[in-house]
Amino acid sequence: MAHSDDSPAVQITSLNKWYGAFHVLQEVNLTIPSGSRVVICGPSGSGKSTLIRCLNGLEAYQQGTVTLGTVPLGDNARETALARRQTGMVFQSFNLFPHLTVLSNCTLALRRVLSMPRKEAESLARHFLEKVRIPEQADKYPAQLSGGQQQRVAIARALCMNPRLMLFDEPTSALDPEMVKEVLDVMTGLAHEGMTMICVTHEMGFAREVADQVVFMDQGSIVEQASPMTFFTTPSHPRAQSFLNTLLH
Amino acid sequence: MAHSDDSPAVQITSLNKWYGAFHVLQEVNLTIPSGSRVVICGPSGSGKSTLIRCLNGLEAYQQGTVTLGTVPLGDNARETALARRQTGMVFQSFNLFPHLTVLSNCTLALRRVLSMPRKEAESLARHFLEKVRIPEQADKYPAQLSGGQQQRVAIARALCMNPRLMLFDEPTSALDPEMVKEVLDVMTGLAHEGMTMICVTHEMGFAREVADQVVFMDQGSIVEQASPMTFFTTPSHPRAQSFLNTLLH
Amino acid sequence: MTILEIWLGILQGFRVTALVTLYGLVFAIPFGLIFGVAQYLTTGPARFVVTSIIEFWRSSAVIILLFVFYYALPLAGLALSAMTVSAMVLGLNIGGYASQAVRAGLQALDRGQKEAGHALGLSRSTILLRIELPQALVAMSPTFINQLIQLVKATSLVSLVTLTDMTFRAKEISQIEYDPVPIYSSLLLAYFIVCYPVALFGRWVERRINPAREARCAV
Amino acid sequence: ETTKERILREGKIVIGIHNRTPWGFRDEATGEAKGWHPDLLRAAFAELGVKEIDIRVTEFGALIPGLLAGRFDAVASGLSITPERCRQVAFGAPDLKVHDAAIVLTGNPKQIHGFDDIVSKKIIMGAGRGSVSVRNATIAGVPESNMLLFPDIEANISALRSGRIDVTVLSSPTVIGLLASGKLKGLESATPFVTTDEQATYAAVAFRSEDQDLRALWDERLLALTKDGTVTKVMARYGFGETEVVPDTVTVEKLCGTAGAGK
Amino acid sequence: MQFDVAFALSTVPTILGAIGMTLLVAAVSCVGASAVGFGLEVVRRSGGLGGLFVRFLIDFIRATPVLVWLYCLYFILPFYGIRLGALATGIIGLSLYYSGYLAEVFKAGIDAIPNGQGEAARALGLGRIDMTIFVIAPQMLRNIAAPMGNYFVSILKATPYLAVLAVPEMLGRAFDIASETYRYAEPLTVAGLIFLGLALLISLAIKRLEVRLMGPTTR
Ligand SMILES: Nc1ncnc2c1ncn2[C@@H]1O[C@H](COP(=O)(O)OP(=O)(O)OP(=O)(O)O)[C@@H](O)[C@H]1O
Ligand SMILES: Nc1ncnc2c1ncn2[C@@H]1O[C@H](COP(=O)(O)OP(=O)(O)OP(=O)(O)O)[C@@H](O)[C@H]1O
Ligand SMILES: [Mg+2]
Ligand SMILES: [Mg+2]
Repeated sequence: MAHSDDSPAVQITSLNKWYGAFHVLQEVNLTIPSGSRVVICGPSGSGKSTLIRCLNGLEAYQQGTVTLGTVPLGDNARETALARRQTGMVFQSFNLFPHLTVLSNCTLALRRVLSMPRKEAESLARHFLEKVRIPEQADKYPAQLSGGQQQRVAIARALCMNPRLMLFDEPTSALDPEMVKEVLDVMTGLAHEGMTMICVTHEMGFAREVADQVVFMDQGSIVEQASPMTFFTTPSHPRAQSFLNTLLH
Repeated sequence: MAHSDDSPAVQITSLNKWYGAFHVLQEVNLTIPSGSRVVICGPSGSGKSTLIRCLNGLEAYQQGTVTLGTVPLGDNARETALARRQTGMVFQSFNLFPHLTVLSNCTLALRRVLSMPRKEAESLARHFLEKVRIPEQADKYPAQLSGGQQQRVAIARALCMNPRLMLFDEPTSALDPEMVKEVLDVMTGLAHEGMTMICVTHEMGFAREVADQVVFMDQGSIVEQASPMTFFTTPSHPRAQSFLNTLLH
Repeated sequence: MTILEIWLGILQGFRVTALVTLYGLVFAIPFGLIFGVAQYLTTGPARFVVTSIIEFWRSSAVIILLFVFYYALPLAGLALSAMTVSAMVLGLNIGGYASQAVRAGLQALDRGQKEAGHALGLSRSTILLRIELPQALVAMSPTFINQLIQLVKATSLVSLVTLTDMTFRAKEISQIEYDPVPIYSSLLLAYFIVCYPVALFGRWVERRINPAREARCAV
Repeated sequence: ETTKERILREGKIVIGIHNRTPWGFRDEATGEAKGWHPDLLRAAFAELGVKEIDIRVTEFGALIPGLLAGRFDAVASGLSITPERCRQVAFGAPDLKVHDAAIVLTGNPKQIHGFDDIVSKKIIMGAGRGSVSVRNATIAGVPESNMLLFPDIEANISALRSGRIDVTVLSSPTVIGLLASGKLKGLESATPFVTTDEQATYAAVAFRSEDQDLRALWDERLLALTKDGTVTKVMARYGFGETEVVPDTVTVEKLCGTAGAGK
Repeated sequence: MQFDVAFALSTVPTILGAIGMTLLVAAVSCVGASAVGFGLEVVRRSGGLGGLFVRFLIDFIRATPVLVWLYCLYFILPFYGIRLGALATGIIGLSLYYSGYLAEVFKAGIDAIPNGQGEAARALGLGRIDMTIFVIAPQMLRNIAAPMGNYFVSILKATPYLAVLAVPEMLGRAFDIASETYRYAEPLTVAGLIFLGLALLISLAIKRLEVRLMGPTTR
């Protein structure tokens, strides 16, 4: 599944974004090599969601460049569409389509965007449902599943589009403690297969186990970027230190 | 603030409850001495919320007795009202009244239930707002507060009624990680003052630090009841062992 | 007749239009509140009775109700004035719609609100009056304003029971002038002038209640 | 106390009208009742001390129900006598003969001079819903598909103006009143518009069946007014002439048929 | 005015004879109003000058009575060279008038869809049209089945207004019988009951549809 080539998966240069007068992203620079796993953490409102939403065109930004692989994102509609197709996104609140079955949730984009024939789309979808370990739920509706199962459907749905990069925005924070583990297990599996992924999460166990890099944001800036080892043992920024304190009380 | 007398704060005997054919609470027996702190944990759907909701009359039950102090709960409306007045409850989703200011949230029951004059009610409310460390928010509306602040208002609101017993149903699970700490700090303060409390939570740090007893529920029954020390180090029931595993991965 | 005279002529009916609307509200507001709350609180046979009364007023054709109450009830010994009949029939018809908004507003409230009230030891009536109704009524206020507009427009039927409202004045004038263009254009404008400010007020209330809505929607 | 006694005691009678020239309408300037029947009523009752004529304006269809419901004491709005209506109300003596008349565009471009023309030239005709003209047209052979039935006269006139119909057939007093008002620019009455005596109807004031004493009083006064020439004066006021005079042989009893008058 | 059951029954065939016309007008107007209303809502959402105009248009429609609209369309438009048949005028009038209300319904239905649905669709690379058809519209339909049904019933109850255009529908037939026989209670009651029955049928159908739409998607 991994797409390795020489250019970094993501290259963010001098990214700035404002909501009105509010400077939500300030001079963000970040390079994410293909196949690496980055965990973004930081206090609430620090701009984590905004940053990863900029990576697949869900948010527009005012300054800076974002390059996915070799494609620079533009205001250009075709390029944005392409970037989205190459980027899978998993939301905190799952955002499954409630009126479609699990299988249809997975095949919708395959059929409408890639114009894949029905048979082929379904067999691909079933393949990924198996990967997230819920092949038997294919014909149910989202409301009939537990939260953990729903989030795994969301992951399968994103994987179906064969993305070069997976974005996760607090994928486990809406889940019951036991279900968190189901979902983290699936994500760990993906990480071990070499999928490039960027994950906003406060699950520090996950960060420790799978991340190559931990990025710490505060008030719209990246204030610390380090290997998990360094970050957890010797965080250099005082804000990161106090944050880790509250997390690991 | 603590009410210590000789009878236990709560005495639950052979409690059974059904939702239709579904046996949600099965022969629950539990004695909670005055001034003790009990943490209830267990997998989702095991009946934790249902149990503590039975303690203040939010749920009716079919068999068994619940005695609060010396008052046995009945189907009787007066007794239910009395039980509610003696029991404070804090919900996962805060349930503040959005159309009232923080101060009015706290004084409403004082004035309507205890017929306290306005002045007196407000000074009492301000006292408890100070205790939860947000006296300056008294005139705001709930929507203008962060989640952690909202939950602290909910705690102050419950404390105003001078309850013998405080019930908490996952009070921190809807909060951001940093806000969790604010709320747990307030709760720990209450515990150290000797307030009798029953708390459904998966915050094992909190359980370790303040609980006298940990109650583990599964499928409607209490399957393990032990001191935190014993529970965390040598859980006897296999279900509790696997549950602790997923929590502390 | 000049346009101005037509205008003034139509305006002579404004008093009746306004009075029927106001008296109609005297029926509509209590009916909507009481029956909306009753439908929310009751179950079983009681709820069936409440629902039937609401549906009778809401689903029947207003013209027929006006006719029956004004021209048939006196034969049974009950002679209400034209104004009373109009206000009652139109008011209860709109009240029937309003009761549905009240009920829906109450049902849409988060269950936790009621539970928090119970947990504080508040009585059911205090919970209803202090917690549920204030929130439900505020949330539904744009709907109520729309229903007020419906009431104003429905007063155009009261000529059936001998009241001279704006629409009837327009008809009277057209029976003399036989010149529909200025008369009906003026009538259209007359209703617009009365109702449009109310509609704008409704929009304003809607925005105040849910300022985030426009920004939040999916498309 | 009967209705008659009450009227004489209070010096006030309440009449129902449907606001139609020349039958019974509210005068825009004074707000008082005017028209054929209100004028007659005023003249008839004035000498008895009944000075006040209170009006209730309503839809045509609500006139008889309103009378029956006690909302007014008499219908004074050009109601024609028909056997069906006789079963519901007590008519006074017929006071005006009514034919069908027609209004067309100026110059009568389609040369319409009777129901026969309407049938043979397949003309789209307008009329008042439920009016006697509709019945006459149907009997004369005008197919239903060629008739548009409007709820009121303005709609007929508007339809004629906007070209939706070629002719509207209304009662002759209505047409006379309309043309006299001078508001029908671009329209004129179709002259002649041939009708037969069988198609004629007769207008009268209607009372409740139980108010026979009131009706008798009215009949008595109407006779007196005919004798002293008041009726002729009022007819002239609205442009009615010889053709509108009721022949002596026509009585309520005959018009009501076997059912009998106002029983 | 006694109620004569035998006479009432004798009026049933005549009144029912017009049920086809009533249903035709109502059905076509429902479809028309929904289509136009959806169009209006799409334009309103797209913003700009068109959106602003549509916003005003919708409030204008809501501030004026339907009867006056029908009058204007039927009697005034011909003066400007637009001559539509009575049936067409009626259907167009009802469609335009109720499209204003349905646009509001669609607005609420779309607003109620969580923001995340649109974002998820965009994140999957779905285009705007695909998203509207496959993600937004089905969920909107689920949200609005009930209020939309209410307006369909309103449209049905508004068909008698077409009497001013000489369209032969049921209530007009009932009034025909009434003015011929001067018995009002019976034909009006019969017409009222038929309307009530049709209204209940529509409500029932909408309830079923709602249950089907909601069925598997709610816990
Ligand atoms: N549409 C918007 N308009 C104005 N401000 C916004 C908007 N969306 C987000 N913000 C603000 O931008 C800041 C960053 O938001 P963002 O959601 O990226 O934070 P976050 O780090 O993801 O926080 P959390 O952990 O709570 O999800 C916040 O202060 C937020 O209030
Ligand atoms: N009103 C109800 N009708 C039927 N079943 C119900 C109802 N409320 C709860 N249940 C069921 O009762 C069981 C216990 O619910 P409860 O809310 O007490 O669980 P819990 O232990 O609090 O779980 P969680 O950790 O998810 O809050 C669940 O299986 C739930 O589905
Ligand atoms: Mg976020
Ligand atoms: Mg729970």
